[in-house]
Amino acid sequence: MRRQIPLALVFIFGVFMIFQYFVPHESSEWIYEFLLDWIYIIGIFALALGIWSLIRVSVAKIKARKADWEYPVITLAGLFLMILFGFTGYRDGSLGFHFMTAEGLSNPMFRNFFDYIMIPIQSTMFALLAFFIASAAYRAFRARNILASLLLVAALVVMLRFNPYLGPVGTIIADTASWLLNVPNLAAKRAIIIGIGLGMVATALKIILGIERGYMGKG
Amino acid sequence: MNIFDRMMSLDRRWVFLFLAVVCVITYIVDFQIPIRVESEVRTIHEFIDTLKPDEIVFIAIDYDPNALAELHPMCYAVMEHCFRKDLKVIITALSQNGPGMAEQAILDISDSLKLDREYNGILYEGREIRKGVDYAFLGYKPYFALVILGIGQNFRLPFPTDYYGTPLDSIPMMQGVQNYDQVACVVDLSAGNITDAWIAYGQGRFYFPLALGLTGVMGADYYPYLNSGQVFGLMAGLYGAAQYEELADNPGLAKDGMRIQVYAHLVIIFFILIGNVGYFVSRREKKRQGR
Amino acid sequence: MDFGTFLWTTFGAFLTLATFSFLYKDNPFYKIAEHLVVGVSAGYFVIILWHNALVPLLFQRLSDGDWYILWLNSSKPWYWIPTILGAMMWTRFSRNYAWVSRWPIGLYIGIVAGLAIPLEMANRVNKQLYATMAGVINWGNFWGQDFLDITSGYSQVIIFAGAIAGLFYFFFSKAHTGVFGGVAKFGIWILMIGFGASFGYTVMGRISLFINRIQELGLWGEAAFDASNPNHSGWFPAVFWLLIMGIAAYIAVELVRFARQKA
Amino acid sequence: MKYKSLVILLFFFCAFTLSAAQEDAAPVDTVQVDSIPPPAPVSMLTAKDGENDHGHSITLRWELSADDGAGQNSVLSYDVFRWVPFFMDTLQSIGDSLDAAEGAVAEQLREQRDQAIAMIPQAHTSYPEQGEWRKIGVTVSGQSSYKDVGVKERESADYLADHTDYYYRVDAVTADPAIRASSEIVGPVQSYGQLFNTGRIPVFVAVLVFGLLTILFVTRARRGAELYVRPLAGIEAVDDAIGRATEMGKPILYVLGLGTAADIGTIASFTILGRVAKRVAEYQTKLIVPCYDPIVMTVAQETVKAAYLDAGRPDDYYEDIVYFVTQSQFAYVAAVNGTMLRELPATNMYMGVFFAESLILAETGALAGSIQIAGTDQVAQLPFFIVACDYTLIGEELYAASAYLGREPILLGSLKAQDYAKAAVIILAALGLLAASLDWTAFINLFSVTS
Repeated sequence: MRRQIPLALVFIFGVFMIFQYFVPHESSEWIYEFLLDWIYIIGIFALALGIWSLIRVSVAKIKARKADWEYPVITLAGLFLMILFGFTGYRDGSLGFHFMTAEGLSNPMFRNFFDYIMIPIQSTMFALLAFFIASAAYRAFRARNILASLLLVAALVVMLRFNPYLGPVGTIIADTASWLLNVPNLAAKRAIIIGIGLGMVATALKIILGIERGYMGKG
Repeated sequence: MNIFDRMMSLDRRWVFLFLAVVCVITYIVDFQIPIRVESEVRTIHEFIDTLKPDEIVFIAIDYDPNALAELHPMCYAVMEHCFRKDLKVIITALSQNGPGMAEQAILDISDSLKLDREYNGILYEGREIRKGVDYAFLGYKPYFALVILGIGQNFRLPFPTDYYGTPLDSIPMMQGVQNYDQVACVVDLSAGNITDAWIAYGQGRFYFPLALGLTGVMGADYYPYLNSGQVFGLMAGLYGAAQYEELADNPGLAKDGMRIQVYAHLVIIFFILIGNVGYFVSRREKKRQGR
Repeated sequence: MDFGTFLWTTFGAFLTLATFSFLYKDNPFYKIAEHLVVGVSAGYFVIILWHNALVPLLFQRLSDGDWYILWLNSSKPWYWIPTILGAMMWTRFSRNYAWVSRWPIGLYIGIVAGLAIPLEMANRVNKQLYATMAGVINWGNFWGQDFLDITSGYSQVIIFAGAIAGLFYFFFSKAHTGVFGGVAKFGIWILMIGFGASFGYTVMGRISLFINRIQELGLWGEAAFDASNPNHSGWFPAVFWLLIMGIAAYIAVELVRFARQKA
Repeated sequence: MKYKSLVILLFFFCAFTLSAAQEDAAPVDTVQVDSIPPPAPVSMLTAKDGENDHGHSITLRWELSADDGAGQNSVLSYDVFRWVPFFMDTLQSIGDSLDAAEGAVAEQLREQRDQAIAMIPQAHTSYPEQGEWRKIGVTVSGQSSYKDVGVKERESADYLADHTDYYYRVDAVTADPAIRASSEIVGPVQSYGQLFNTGRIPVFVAVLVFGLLTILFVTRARRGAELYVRPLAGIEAVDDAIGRATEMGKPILYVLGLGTAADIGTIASFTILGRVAKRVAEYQTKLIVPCYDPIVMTVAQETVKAAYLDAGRPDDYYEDIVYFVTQSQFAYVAAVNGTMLRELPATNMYMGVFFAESLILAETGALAGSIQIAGTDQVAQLPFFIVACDYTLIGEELYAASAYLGREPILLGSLKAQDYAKAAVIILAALGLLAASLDWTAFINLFSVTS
């Protein structure tokens, strides 16, 4: 009961979705769209579990008074303020709670938190990549063996593709770089993509057939 | 620990610091780097450079703000080059958000044109460019393929008036300009499938000289058209724009951006080389000691 | 830009610098930024999912515009099914009934697995196979116009052979020995060249990200000293210098601590 | 293919009718086109139900006008017309007043509209009385087909009813919109939904064959057939890594990536997590699993709990081994980065779906001195994992990992099926290349997936 019914659901809905792909008829399409909505709605309900987990972990840290226990307070404050702003907004000039209409999205504090907290930190995290790509190249691009050397040389050639200080060699490097990007790179991607496709289908098949059931838990 | 071991295992924070300093310096300090020019960009520059005064260049601004970083520099470089050569320019914007960017480019360039400047050793006196006399901005119309086909018959079909509502017949420079036959070449700056329409429905049907300005990612897909002669020149990405700026001797946004890129890349390559020199020397040392 | 907005921009600039400070080492400023963004972004998604998904997908459908009457006489009563399934996820709050949540999970996994099978087969296997087959090799122009011509016949042969050899590399039930091992080795070479090339190609875009951040900080500095701004006041540069001096003070303290450690 | 979008250009007003409208406002402006003789009309016009779709569409095909690209070369576009009964206007006006109405009136109008929609097929039977020809679309010259695609939503203005008699006509239009030539009328034609998409037969065959192969090898493995699998360095490293963590007394960080539970890569990662968690429980090492998606978190909790149970250590399990962080890419990365530098895990495992954050995570992990094992099916991120991690499972190897770690013959059986499928792909690709070189396109077309 606890494990058989869920596995039966996996099988039934999995098989249905496979056949659905080949049936363009309106009725099949209607069920397809409806089922996608299910997935979406289940996901939204699950967010409550996620937020609960975030709160519980934060509170546990604060209670335990371990090192850095102050910081989770900031997390909780950010979370609750953002939710508060998102449900309050101006309608007809007066501030109030609005749950069923989206005034909260245009609440100025909601926008400020988004524009001046989320955006700067997130885009700076993203920009750290400029540094990490440099340090990764320095650390890992060593000509230790033939594979590492191929990786290193290909990356070097492509990185030099618009370097102006190479004179006539520059043109050859630029042409080589475009050849590398359009020939071996394409071949490599094709092989990997086909492999991934087969791996995905095999995994999905194993799941539907109930061979792979580790995700389902026990008991 | 000798110097070579140290070269192999530098604290990565030195890499970070060095890269940040180089990026900031090349961003702030304004200096010029040479740009190696590829033939596909040179042909565009040469074509426009050898046109006679009063000939017409058609610049199609077909990109959206998200491709602005790569394509706006091309637009500036080509347009300023045309005006400095006393050519006349017809501008259209076939992407929905194009007109705003086209107007911004026209305004900025007409400011720049008021100054005397020397390009490639030739002095160009500053002048005021006038709407309708030196350029015509026709604006945006939806369904680009039909617009491109329509112009093949007559500009007045898709664009009865220009962007500002003036009938085309009342615009001095459009007198006698019917279709692509009166235009010396078309330069299409685009980040999407409008390029395909220019090749298939424009050049493919009316056989005018067509040059393309594309984003870096798209570039490689369009080289076949260069080989087949359907397109006489091609600029791809920031690097393509920088090459045009180099040829026109008019450094701008693209060369500024390339300056930072080139040096940032050099920093990374420099560290890779340091790491490898350290690796090889210390490996040889170890072999010697082991013997 | 009024003073309030300027303060927010300054806060944004502070958070930008705090995040960058992670490159040096983990520190209190980074911890502040990190914990703040986790909380704010989690709250943001709660709000976005509520207003953009839960209300239109469920509440409006079940109430037909008037949400106070959640009756079964709505025009789409069958949306009670996913609602109940979603609510079943919440049995996880209880220790004894947590297993009930496996029903919606089973359903979820079943739907996505079934969805993936034909879709991935079509997009990754069938279409790539067709592309490999239909890539007619240009035998007439085998060596191309020059050695590095990507449209030449030999380049197309390499694309074909490289893709095939790459597939050889991924065989699981055959040891990489003999001729098979040789082909597989060629395959992994092609893979490595491809990885190197795409790594090198990505550098440019990543550097641009950093340049954008410098530009943002530059705009903040400009705003602080922009006298042409009608709302400009003496507070603007004062706030600017306050932040800069705060950072300088922190660096000084760190340096002293570092020097003491060494001594 | 890229030009395909151009075919579906619906209304042509913009370019040509505007010029007509403008003539009143600005009489100075004249289109100086020499007077054009009328063009030849299109021929052989046919109308058919759209293939392999859910209905609500009709495909028109014709032979180009003799003056399109040849002859006088005067045809610029084709206008497509459909006969529309006036009844549709009534329906439209009911819809319009419904938008403005409220309460009981709206209820009544809605009922009226539903009745009217049901009468659409009947209204079309009055052809050619009580209706008129209306332009429904345009294609550029050189195109010899048009798909009249309606929507299935019955309330929409673009609703095209199934099982209804439609009549069509195509005009060849010159630069002067008044100079045109109409084709013969085709009809009646009806649209309806299909039950099988024939364009997807190659996929159907592939799924069927592959499914049978998998079942075959799994049953053989179940009967005890010996299956060889070659060693994978990344997999063998997993055991060592867990041992190392135990020795050092440091935790293991397992990152499921940015995928949702709807990504097969993430589901594959669940099973790997299960195997890892079981060993971790046996060794009594600490495990940390920060999650990006709440459903992923829920499933991962089940997986880890079951693994601890399997290892005989249910008491060591606590809920917060697997916890949720946030659903925002770089905020998640910021948090995981902090965890890495503060907890200093002995081993970091990145398995699943990753995007740009791959390198940020892997470099921070390397800074913290952790052994790193990665696996992803995101082709664009593989270079970064390969460069920054100690071991990387490339694409398909991620999917094989769970079978490798479990060493269960049934799971290994499906690897065998994957190998046979790869062999089939290789052979077919070689045959296809041969066929292409011999101009035997019929063979290659067998494998083309349309729609």
